[in-house]
Amino acid sequence: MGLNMSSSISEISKEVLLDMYYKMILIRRFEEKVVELYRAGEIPGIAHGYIGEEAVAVGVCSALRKDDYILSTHRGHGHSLAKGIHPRYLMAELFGRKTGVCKGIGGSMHSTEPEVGVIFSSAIVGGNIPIAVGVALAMKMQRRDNVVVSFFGDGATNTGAFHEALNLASIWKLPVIFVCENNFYAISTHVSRSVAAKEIADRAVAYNIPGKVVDGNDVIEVYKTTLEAVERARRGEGPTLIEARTYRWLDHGMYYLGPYRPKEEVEAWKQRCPIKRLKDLLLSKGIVAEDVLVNIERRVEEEIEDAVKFARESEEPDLDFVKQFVYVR
Amino acid sequence: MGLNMSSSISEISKEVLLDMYYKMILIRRFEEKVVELYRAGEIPGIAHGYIGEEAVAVGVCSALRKDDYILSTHRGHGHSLAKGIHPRYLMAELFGRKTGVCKGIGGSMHSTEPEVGVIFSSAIVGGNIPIAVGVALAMKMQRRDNVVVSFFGDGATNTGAFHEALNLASIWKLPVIFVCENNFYAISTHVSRSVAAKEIADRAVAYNIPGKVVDGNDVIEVYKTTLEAVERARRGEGPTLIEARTYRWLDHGMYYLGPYRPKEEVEAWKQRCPIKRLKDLLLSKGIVAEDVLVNIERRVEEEIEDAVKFARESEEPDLDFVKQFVYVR
Amino acid sequence: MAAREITYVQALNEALREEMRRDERVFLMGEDIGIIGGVFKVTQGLYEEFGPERVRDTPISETAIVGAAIGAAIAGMRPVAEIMYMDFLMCAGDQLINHLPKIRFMTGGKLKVPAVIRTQYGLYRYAAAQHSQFYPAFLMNIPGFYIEVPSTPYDAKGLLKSAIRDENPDIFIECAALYRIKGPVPEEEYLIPLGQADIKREGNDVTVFALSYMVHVALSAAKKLEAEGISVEVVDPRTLNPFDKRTLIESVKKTGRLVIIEPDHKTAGVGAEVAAIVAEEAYEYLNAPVIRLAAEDIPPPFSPKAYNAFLPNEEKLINAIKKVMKYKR
Amino acid sequence: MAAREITYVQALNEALREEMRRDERVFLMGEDIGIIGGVFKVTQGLYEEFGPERVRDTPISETAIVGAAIGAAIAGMRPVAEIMYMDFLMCAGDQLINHLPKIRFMTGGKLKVPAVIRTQYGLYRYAAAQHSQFYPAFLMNIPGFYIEVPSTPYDAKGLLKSAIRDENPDIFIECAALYRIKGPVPEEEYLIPLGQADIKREGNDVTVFALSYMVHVALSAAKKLEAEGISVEVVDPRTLNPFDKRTLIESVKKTGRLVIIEPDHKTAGVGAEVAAIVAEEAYEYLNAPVIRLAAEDIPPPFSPKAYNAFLPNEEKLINAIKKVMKYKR
Ligand SMILES: Cc1ncc(C[n+]2csc(CCOP(=O)(O)OP(=O)(O)O)c2C)c(N)n1
Ligand SMILES: Cc1ncc(C[n+]2csc(CCOP(=O)(O)OP(=O)(O)O)c2C)c(N)n1
Ligand SMILES: [Mg+2]
Ligand SMILES: [Mg+2]
Repeated sequence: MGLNMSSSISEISKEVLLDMYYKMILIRRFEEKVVELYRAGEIPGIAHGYIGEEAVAVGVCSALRKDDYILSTHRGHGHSLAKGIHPRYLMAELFGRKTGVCKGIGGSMHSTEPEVGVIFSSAIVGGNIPIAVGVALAMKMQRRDNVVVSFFGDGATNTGAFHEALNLASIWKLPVIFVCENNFYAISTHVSRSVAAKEIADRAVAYNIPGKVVDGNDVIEVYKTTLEAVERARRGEGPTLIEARTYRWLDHGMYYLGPYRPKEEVEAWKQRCPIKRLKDLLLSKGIVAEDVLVNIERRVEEEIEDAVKFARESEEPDLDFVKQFVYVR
Repeated sequence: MGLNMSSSISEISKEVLLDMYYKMILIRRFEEKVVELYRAGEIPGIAHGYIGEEAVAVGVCSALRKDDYILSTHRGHGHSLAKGIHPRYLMAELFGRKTGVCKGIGGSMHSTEPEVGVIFSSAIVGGNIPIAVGVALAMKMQRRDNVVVSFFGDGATNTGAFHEALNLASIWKLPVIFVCENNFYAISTHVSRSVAAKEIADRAVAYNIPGKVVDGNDVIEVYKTTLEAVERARRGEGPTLIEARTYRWLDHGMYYLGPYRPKEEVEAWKQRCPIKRLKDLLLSKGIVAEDVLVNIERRVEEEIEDAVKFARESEEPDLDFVKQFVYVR
Repeated sequence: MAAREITYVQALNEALREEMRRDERVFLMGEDIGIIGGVFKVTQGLYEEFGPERVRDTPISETAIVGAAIGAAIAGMRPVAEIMYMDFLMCAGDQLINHLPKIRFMTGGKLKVPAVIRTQYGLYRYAAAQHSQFYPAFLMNIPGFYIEVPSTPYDAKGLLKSAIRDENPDIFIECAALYRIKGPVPEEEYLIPLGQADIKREGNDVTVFALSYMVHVALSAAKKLEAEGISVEVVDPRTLNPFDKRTLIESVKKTGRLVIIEPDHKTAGVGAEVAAIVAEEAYEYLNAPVIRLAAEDIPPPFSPKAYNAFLPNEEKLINAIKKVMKYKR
Repeated sequence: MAAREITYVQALNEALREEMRRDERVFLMGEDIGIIGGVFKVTQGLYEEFGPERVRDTPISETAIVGAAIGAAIAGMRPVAEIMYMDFLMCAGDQLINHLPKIRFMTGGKLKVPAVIRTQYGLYRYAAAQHSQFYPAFLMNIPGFYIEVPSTPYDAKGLLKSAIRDENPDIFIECAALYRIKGPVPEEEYLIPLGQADIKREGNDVTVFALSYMVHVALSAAKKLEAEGISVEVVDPRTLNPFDKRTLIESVKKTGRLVIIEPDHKTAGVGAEVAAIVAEEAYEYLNAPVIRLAAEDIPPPFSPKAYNAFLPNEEKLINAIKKVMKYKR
């Protein structure tokens, strides 16, 4: 696991690199705003922040086409934004408004926008994995060359759903990439107390597929490894398991659950901020001038303000409205 | 995987060897009788024969103490007899009689006799595995040195239950041995079409525990490998996964499901009869004279006849009788 | 319409075949449904006609089966997944309950999940507590999918075709005890609308609400009672969701008496809902207490004697009808 | 008895602590119950007092959690397992439904399974469709375990202690919306027998059968209606299995009117069984149609506005009571 941006970035276009930077900043600011609005009581329900893990969603989604699919989790805002959901519609969803991606019916954990490839998000740990396999099966049966990414956490690799799904995907050689965001904790439980494998990527052996460990705070490494997996999948050679090691800076959800992580550990990971790393790289390699990045940051601030305004001004669904969406009739 | 009885048998006492022979013959004759009685309509319900796989149950159970526990499956007659359930009570259970191990309430797939260590049998594929882990947890918490064996088939290694249970057992270092009877088929589905791993034993990597392949038709090899796993478990070092390769001679259950196995494959495996192999070994090594084995065979015939008679003459439970056993009141 | 008599299993087979011919998005998956045509032979010949791509044998991974069906459905396919026994639906509990019926709703109608989950429950198979369950009331309690419970070959074919074409998820529950019964099924194509109960026999004195297999018991009882001058109306709901309240209530308004016969457990079974509807909405028309005849509130016992007594039967039904007939209008 | 007021969560915590002190076979397992004392803090401080051996954090493996609880219970322990949300019971569906309630029966009473599965459902938490479910009727439909649904701190403590001591499996369903309410709980030890409904308020005009949280809504409505001269009796079942039919029927015989208020879905919910019992066994005493107030038959929506309207409430209850009051005896 490379601790510095070992991999060369020369093959990656400036456009892609700047888009990565934009997306990572977008996620960071979005999540900071969510925390603020949650504390202020404007966002109801439960939500889980992605701060610190931005390089995973962005690295992975940058390696996908718009018409490729991702499936997301309870900790899904980053995935949604990285794949291209507009912050307005995601924010409105968190507010529970009709203009949200799920019309305010789904909330934080079920963001879905097939148009941009966010085909479904499940709040059940491990729940999206078998569904991702089914989407990949449809791609194969429809002779489409799209690939499917299932995101999940370290904790999810202990669910039966993970096991059954990876086995089926391998047997049927389906175009799906399993991206495990190993942030070392499932709520309060450290991987060392819950995952028996030496490394999560080792679990790939059980399904005879490649298993790769990447530095999840290195967006370039994540991107490149995903690209390889994508190519393999498009060639019809089947799934890959990628373990991206990263860390969440916030607590599990929006409220404090008590101390279970050493303060020093949290601090050390904050030093390894994925955004700062990309920024340093872009500047040190002379790829862009600082003001370009500052402009991106400014643009993001505006987008977030706009998203909040949009959400605030949107209408809430009532019972009669939501009742329409249970069945197709 | 040794194709001949490679392992030396000199350390194994004659008593143990003869008991193995007895148990294997007992299972074989019992199952032959079950097929006959099933066809004759005397045994109701569904049942699954163990013929051809006798070396696994007997090899494993011979390595256990009486107060060690096993958990069995839908294909469980062999396990029950190998662990010491008297054929009378098993046969009576298959007949659905009050004198059966489960008073006629459980039938073929739920044989249970904790006194001899058959603590539970589940008809759900993979179903006993998490329960075995719980029994092992109790052993550990009670500071007992007993070990627990979970039997299951190749098909069961694709269930979520398998995955969750092996992970938990490893994390908690529990005294449990997972014995996969790989008979290459789950009903009609060949392992190559259902298990993605190169070898089932490889799945142990996902749980960081030893994974061993043994020739499941070699009772001595099964026995020795189990002994090692038992010792490891008693030392508190945790679980082992054993993949015992074997074959069932009969169809999946008692009725014919159509052709899905090449005739030559079935024939080839019949040539590798585990009982004949033990017999040849015992005779060729001069461990016993043939008449000793013939006597054992005769004794078994009598026991089976006695068991059938016992079952036939036993009373059937009625509704009021069975109603007592739903709750402890 | 041309009349011919075919079995329930043939009717199901025809429905699958016709729908697969009509719409190439329709495909099947499940354990042992391919090479051997299913353990109950419902899919016989389909592997030969449509090949392994559209008739997919799966590993023993119920969660992955239902999950993959969901994924394929949201991505444009029309999966028909088989779960071999209704008992095993619980091995897919999370996908079945937390995903299948909720995805359309949670995504604000962005997705539809046109998957069919076929399963069967047996009666009089003496397969014990883990292979004999029938719990349709639970599925009724969960909004979001349709539930079919056909009692005749005609209904089986027409409902299965409608379920496959319907845009909503369906749980299609067959009864193995009906697989071999014959009934008239037209040569011509037909569909049965979902949500229409069928009055299997008209009568004036008492309404018998009969579920699945029990329709036949009710018809037989009705015939016998006719001789005694009691006119029995037999209502077969055919689908439990949508539930055709109107037909039920109209019948009770006409007869003033209601007896329910169902092969699921009595407490909190389907009959509870039926009785409750009547207590709420036809209270004034009721001239006698409602009687529910159902399976006993104990797990299914193995022993045939106890098992047969565990189920409701014609004799109990006749007695119940006579009992409510004692109440005068 | 010494009276003091403690919260529901404190009452549960005391129950666990007292039982763990009393009986060293009692131990806890579940996700995040140890180091942080549970995400709802029910197990707070127990890890500190009893250590990691008896307060076990588990991986996210619901099947293994319930399965291991079963195994430990049949081997002599008294496990109390926590499933974080009732929704996730379905991730353990097979162990929960096919094993836990059937093992004693299937083994002809040879085993007992004194395990408690604690779980909670939330109300007004706006956690969307996969984190807001309550489906006790399904559990009622499955014979073999007891089900507790405490509505007050007093009941929570007394029932949990009884459930732990009871020799049968128990599903103990807490309501997160009640965790912070306070109520009188004696300092002295007490137990509440399982199977005894509690008349939370006596009255003569109408019986309100109120489930779990809805007891409080009913009490508040009853108080208001008293001013209008309507005397409401509030029946709290406290356990759904054993179900105290007698208290229900006696109350309806006295009042002649029944309104049910429950936070589960209406169709095939607990209220269906309650109404059915009355339609069968107290038909002659009923002077008005039964009214069931329940959650709508749609999955729980996220948006607070829609969600609040999705549940029954005091206003709806008052209207329903007034409606049945219009029917004269
Ligand atoms: C099946 C299931 N069990 C438990 C939960 C409660 N839960 C929500 S998130 C979470 C931890 C998930 O950990 P991980 O998979 O590592 O993802 P992370 O939150 O770290 O991103 C748990 C236990 C759930 N949502 N689903
Ligand atoms: C969860 C579950 N799914 C399906 C079945 C039906 N079934 C019974 S035995 C069997 C095959 C089991 O194969 P394997 O585990 O290899 O054991 P074997 O029968 O070969 O000994 C199946 C699919 C079941 N009992 N449980
Ligand atoms: Mg994590
Ligand atoms: Mg097998």
